[in-house]
Amino acid sequence: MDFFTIVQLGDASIRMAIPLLLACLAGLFSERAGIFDIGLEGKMLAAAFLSAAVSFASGSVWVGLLAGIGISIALSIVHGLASITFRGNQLISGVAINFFAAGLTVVIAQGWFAQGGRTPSLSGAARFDGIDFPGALTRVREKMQASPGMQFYSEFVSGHSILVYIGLLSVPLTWWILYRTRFGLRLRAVGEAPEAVDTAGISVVGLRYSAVIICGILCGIAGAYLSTAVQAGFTKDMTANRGFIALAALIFAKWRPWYALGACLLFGLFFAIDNRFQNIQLQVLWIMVILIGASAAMVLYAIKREKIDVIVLGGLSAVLTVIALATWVGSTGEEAGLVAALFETVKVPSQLIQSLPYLFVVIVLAGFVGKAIPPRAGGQPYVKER
Amino acid sequence: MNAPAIELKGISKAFGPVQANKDISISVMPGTIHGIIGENGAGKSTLMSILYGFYKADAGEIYVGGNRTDIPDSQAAIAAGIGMVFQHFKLVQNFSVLENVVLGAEDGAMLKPSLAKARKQLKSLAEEYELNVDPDAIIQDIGVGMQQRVEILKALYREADILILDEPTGVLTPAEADQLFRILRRLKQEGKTIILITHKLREIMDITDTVSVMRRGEMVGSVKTVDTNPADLAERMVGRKVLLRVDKTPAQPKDTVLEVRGLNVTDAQGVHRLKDVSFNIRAGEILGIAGVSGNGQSELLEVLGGYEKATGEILLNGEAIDLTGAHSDGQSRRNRGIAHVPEDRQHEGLIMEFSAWENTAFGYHHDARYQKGALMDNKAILADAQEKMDRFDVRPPNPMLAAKNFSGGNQQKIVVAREIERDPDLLLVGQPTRGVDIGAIEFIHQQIVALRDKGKAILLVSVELDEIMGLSDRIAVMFDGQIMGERLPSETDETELGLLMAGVTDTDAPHSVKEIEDNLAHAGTGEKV
Amino acid sequence: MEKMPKWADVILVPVVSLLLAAIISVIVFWSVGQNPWEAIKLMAFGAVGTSDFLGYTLFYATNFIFTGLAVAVAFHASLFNIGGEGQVLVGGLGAAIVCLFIPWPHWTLALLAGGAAAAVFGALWVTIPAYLQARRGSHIVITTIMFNFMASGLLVYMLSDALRPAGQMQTATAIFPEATHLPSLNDIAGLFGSELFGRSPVNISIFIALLACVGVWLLIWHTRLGYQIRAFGQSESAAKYAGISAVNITMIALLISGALAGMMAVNNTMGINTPQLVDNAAGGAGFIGIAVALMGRNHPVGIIIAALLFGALYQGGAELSAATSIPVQIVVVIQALVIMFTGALDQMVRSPIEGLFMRFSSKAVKE
Amino acid sequence: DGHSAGPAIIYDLGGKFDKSFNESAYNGAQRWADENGQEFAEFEITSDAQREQAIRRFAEDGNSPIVMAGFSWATALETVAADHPDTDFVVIDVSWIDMPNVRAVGFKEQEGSYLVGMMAGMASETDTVSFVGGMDIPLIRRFACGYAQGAMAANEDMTIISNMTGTTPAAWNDPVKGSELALSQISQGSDVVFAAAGGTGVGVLQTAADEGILSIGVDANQNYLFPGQVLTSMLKRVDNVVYESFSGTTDAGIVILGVAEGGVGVALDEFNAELVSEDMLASVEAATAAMASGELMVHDYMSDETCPALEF
Ligand SMILES: Nc1ncnc2c1ncn2[C@@H]1O[C@H](COP(=O)(O)OP(=O)(O)OP(=O)(O)O)[C@@H](O)[C@H]1O
Ligand SMILES: Nc1ncnc2c1ncn2[C@@H]1O[C@H](COP(=O)(O)OP(=O)(O)OP(=O)(O)O)[C@@H](O)[C@H]1O
Ligand SMILES: [Mg+2]
Ligand SMILES: [Mg+2]
Repeated sequence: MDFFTIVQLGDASIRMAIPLLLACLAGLFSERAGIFDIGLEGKMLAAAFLSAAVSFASGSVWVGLLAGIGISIALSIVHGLASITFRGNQLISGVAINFFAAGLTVVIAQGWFAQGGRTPSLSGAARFDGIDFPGALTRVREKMQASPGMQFYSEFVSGHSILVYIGLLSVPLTWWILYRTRFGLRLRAVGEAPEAVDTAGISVVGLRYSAVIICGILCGIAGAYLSTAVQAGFTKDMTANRGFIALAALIFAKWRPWYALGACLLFGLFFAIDNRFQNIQLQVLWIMVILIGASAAMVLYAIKREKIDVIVLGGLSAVLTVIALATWVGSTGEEAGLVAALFETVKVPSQLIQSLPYLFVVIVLAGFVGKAIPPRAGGQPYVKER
Repeated sequence: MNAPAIELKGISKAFGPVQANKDISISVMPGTIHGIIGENGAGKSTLMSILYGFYKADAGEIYVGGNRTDIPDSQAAIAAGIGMVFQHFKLVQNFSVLENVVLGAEDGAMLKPSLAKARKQLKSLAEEYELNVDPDAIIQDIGVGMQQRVEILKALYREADILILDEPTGVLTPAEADQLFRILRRLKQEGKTIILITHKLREIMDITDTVSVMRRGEMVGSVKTVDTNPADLAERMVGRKVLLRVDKTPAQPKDTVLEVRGLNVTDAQGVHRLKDVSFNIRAGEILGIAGVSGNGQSELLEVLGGYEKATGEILLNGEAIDLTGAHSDGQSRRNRGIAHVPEDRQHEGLIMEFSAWENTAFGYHHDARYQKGALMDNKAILADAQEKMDRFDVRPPNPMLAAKNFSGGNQQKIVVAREIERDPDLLLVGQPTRGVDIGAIEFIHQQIVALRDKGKAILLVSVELDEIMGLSDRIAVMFDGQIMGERLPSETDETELGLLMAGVTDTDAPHSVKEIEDNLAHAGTGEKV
Repeated sequence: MEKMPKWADVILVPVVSLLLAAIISVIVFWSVGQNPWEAIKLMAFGAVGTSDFLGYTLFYATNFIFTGLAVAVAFHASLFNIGGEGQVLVGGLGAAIVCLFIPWPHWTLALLAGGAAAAVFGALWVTIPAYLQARRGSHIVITTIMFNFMASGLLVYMLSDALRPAGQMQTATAIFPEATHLPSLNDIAGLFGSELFGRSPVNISIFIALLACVGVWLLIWHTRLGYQIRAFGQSESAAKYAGISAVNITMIALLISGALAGMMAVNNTMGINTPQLVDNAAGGAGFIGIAVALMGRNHPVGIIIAALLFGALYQGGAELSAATSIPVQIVVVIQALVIMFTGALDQMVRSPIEGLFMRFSSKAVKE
Repeated sequence: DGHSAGPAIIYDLGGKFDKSFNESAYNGAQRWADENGQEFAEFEITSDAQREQAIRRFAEDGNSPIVMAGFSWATALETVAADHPDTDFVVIDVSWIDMPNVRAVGFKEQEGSYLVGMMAGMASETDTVSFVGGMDIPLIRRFACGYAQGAMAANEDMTIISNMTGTTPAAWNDPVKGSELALSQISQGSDVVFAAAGGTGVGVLQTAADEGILSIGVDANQNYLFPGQVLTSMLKRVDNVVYESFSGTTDAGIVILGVAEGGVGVALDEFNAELVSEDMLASVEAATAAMASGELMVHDYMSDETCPALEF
């Protein structure tokens, strides 16, 4: 892999990470205040649609961005109503918001533009263009010939849309708000012990609504970024599960802003790899090492524990071992004997590569990559009087 | 004569169908300590929470320093110079002491200046009132006594002139309570007004100037402390003459039923909860475990009840009990003849959403008599429930009602009926009368004694020293996961038990208050003393 | 004292919630320039207007009964299985393998074996999320969502590789052998000379769905396992006290849930007119199951009613979108509203109704 | 109800306005309607379960012919067509149903793809061209394989990068990913990218335009989307098939349309006139002739699931 490829991979990782990052920080504000939000996906989607639609109609992407943020805040307030005011189930409210956005964006888009649930393509001022820093090269083909420093500057540093820089800046900003301001102290407190906040004379409801609204703003930017910066227009379901991955990143980041940046960049890298290296060829030997290694690790973990661990992990490792052996045997042919087959290469199914981010989310959630303790009052409505 | 510091007029408050406060009036003069007593559920906490703006009253007026004051929220109460230390502390567990003190009383949008100011202020308050705490300690790492100090500091930092303390001694040892009372007297000298909620008559007599009695949501009356005595207060509280002792004959212990040897428990956070606990109980005797809550009693019950893993050895009727393997669960324990009235009936003993009849089978749902082929015999359970409820005088005697719809005392009766009626070899009882009225307390105590007299072994855990002294045939005191010593009720007194509860064994004497404090500050958190 | 009578809880509250959802749906129709009354008429006709339409409504309802039961069983254990979609797909894989590779002499045997395979595969697919929830505390909602994506990857891999007959374009299995075809209700009605369900694919598996309802009812309210599931769902700490193993109940409740979702595959693979497994076989039924369970108050009877309603909505919505320019996603919007009002905003509906009952009952007491 | 007994068209899951396959079918129907001043019935399905229901409904309403866009219709059609012997059915992208009332129309996508591949090969300055497919199915591999053969024909040393967007139907509708794939291909040197990916292709074409490389559209003529930046489009005259079927000028039977039959081809119009050199035109013409005469056989991936010019 040459240097430029690495720079590009980094560049693509950032691009893919930004919507995750914004959504992740959105979730951070909400969950730090004790409101779980699996409706990030829906809010992003609604914002993606409305910002594209309004950008198109008004000709100004900034107006579109505001509209996107507006609808996202509106959905946040619905979530707030359900989970703060009416003390409903936060998961169910989130699920409902996701469906609502998925359905309504298409219905409205069809009613508005009659283009099968998408908006027309955006161009010119109706879209966020990349900001080119002074002296930076703009085209991939020019950059390829430039010096490594120039490549780094032009590709990695320059050329992103303004929202990318906003997204990156929101990390230190979030950190600062959370740990250096009165609001941050109260926000963190209300997610841990709302009764302490309440008896200290601060409104729990007010704090939680502000958190939820900040969450809406960030989701709104994330959605607008997808439809007006990455893409030039809205297509149905264009958020493609980023909201859920952002939630996993949030857990991985242990609800901390800088960690969130790291987690989102990692997931961004997964996407970048998936996009770039679709035909991944692996030597059978490596497949065997990976699969049987994972099996062995699971078995080792399980045997010291309980029956259920042995059954589930044992079963899973058996499946992996069978796949490994089947791959091996399958690679033997007329020319290749059993030993030679180990050095044959086989293509990893693209479905598997595409499933990697999801698989990684599961591994993260399983806590094998560090145990995370969520805000103590998270997910629970604050009930003073029954 | 100057205006009362606090005057409440005609306060009423209902929680759904429960009328917690009915037309309550009360007046407290500045610079005095005013006590409020009443049974559990009498509405004391509710009344004070209204004064502190935590709940909104349905009707009534509040006067602070003679001026009519609206207190719609805690912010208004704080502004009116009222501070409150709740029964259950309102602290952010993973914040530092400093952050907890500053929360809600910041000076500006930025945190740094507020924290710096609070640090200075805290130091001077600590000196003034002997309220030493480490401002950078994290709440979850310090003991309850310390946490209580933080709560008091919070109120003082907000310049409260009127300080409400809701059952502050429930979690303290006698010695620790003395220390608290010294602080309160000090505050009184400084001209502060203090309202103290408690149901311990001794404390009222010790420290208060005036006292109000509440019963079933109503104010029975206020008197000067010097004009009353404990028996009089108890009668006002309950509404009839009460027997303050348990009637029982001396125990006739027989063979050893339970033998506990070198029990050790380390929890998920790696804290050593039980340290080499050993004791035994014989048939026909009640062993009482005294101790400030959080010193390992709960873990002991959980281990014996089968839902906490431990190392060591437990023998029931001479046979070992599985402590870690497949048979270390509540189900297996029940099969072995151990019944368990858990400490927390609402979170452990009952499923609040289940009806009373379903709760009758709870834990015993595998019993053969509740089965009909592959299915459960719901009719049999219902009949059984009805019969038990009648016998234990559960009110209302309707088995179809959900558990949540019974009052605390009746809920407890449902649990006790279920467990005692199994005729177990060993009965574990945790806080049997917490939140239960005196009538029901008598009944439950009688049932426990009756079971003992049938020749069963009973392990009683309670934070109420009176209950321990009254019921037990032998008393063991727990401190910091250890058994500090065993005493016979006839040969000990509350002072001695109190010292043991504070971790001071008799050989350590003479002891200093400081030593006790240090011990308690670390009690229950598993740190090395 | 109960705050309100039982009937108000199981009937009045859901009906009011539905009404609210309907009002917002009407606003949505309006906002996209559609006369709501016309739309509702079109949908109603599309749902039950002809014998074919009715049959399709029942066909979809069968799907939703399975997924609704799946969600409900998990809900009773206080677990939110949002992975029905994936479990249906993998269940389909099970049914397809059994039907394609074993020569069945008669459809009854195929039904038994296919149903069992679908259930087992569905359960297997939830095993890892269940295990992670039970042993590692990983949140079941997110893990099952992730497993939905992976299921779709696995299915596409199988359908574009191992299970796709050579030369076939569609990412689908071959059509199952004749002997595995399940008789449609119309075939059965035909025995009595009726054409009741037209050519719709509603088939014998609707009875399996109803049997499953009875089974779930018995399980939840009349067995020890159900008792333990409910106890665990209501109070984890109490369950621990009683010796009910959190790990076991979490695993078992989710495996049953997964098996029920998987069994839906019988209807939408073996039951359809051209029995085969296609790549988007679940068609959102896994998610609709959430709405169905919430609306049906996690009770089989409620689930049957809710499933019929959603079957009608789904079928009527398709007809509506055929007749107008409204995309069929309108059904997703209505589904979201139902979930919102019957699920998350339950208290908003419930409190005023409870208040009314309280006012009435206290008046009655005074008088 | 509202359906007149005229012709009817049913679109596949991608939806009517996918700017591609379905949209092309729609355009044909609309052209017929505009020219004849008549109406037609149409339907977009949203799940596979609706297929049979949709066909049957139109058949029962008396619509004829009923045109279905997409190979996924095959199984459902076989059942319904047998029940409605008097209705004419046309199914596009299916080449194996032999029934007296069904016209099954297949295309030799490999031939059209070969032509655009050749043009790409000639236009490329980096000797690297690329392909973005939608969902990874044999049909799309047929496109890719034809394209690769064409590019190799233009230049033996051509590097061909091929990516598929995904393995689920969502892959038809993921322009974000399409854009990322295009960027990655550009950085691997590609300067002409062919998108056969439905809605995803919009993202590919957009990115190619942003980055100043050439792109190639698919199915419908997409040259107009980015004038001067879309080299050409691989036309698959689905519109013609629909138009002719609606006009009633066709018979039942299996038809495979290649370059010779005008079923597939390249789009040349004012939007790409400046991009297409004389050389290219000449080569395209020569190849077209060679295909028509049978002299040039472009390998069809679907015949044996292998491709001589490209590894999948
Ligand atoms: N938040 C609440 N919601 C509903 N009911 C409540 C609430 N708080 C208290 N109650 C009810 O109000 C009544 C009075 O409770 P309160 O806590 O004031 O009693 P208390 O005198 O402080 O008792 P204790 O000695 O147990 O602290 C009880 O019946 C209780 O169940
Ligand atoms: N959470 C609740 N939900 C519904 N009803 C309740 C609730 N809590 C209390 N009640 C009702 O209020 C009544 C009073 O309850 P409470 O717990 O205050 O009783 P109590 O006066 O403390 O009696 P006891 O001395 O037996 O504990 C009960 O009989 C019960 O019907
Ligand atoms: Mg109280
Ligand atoms: Mg009570």
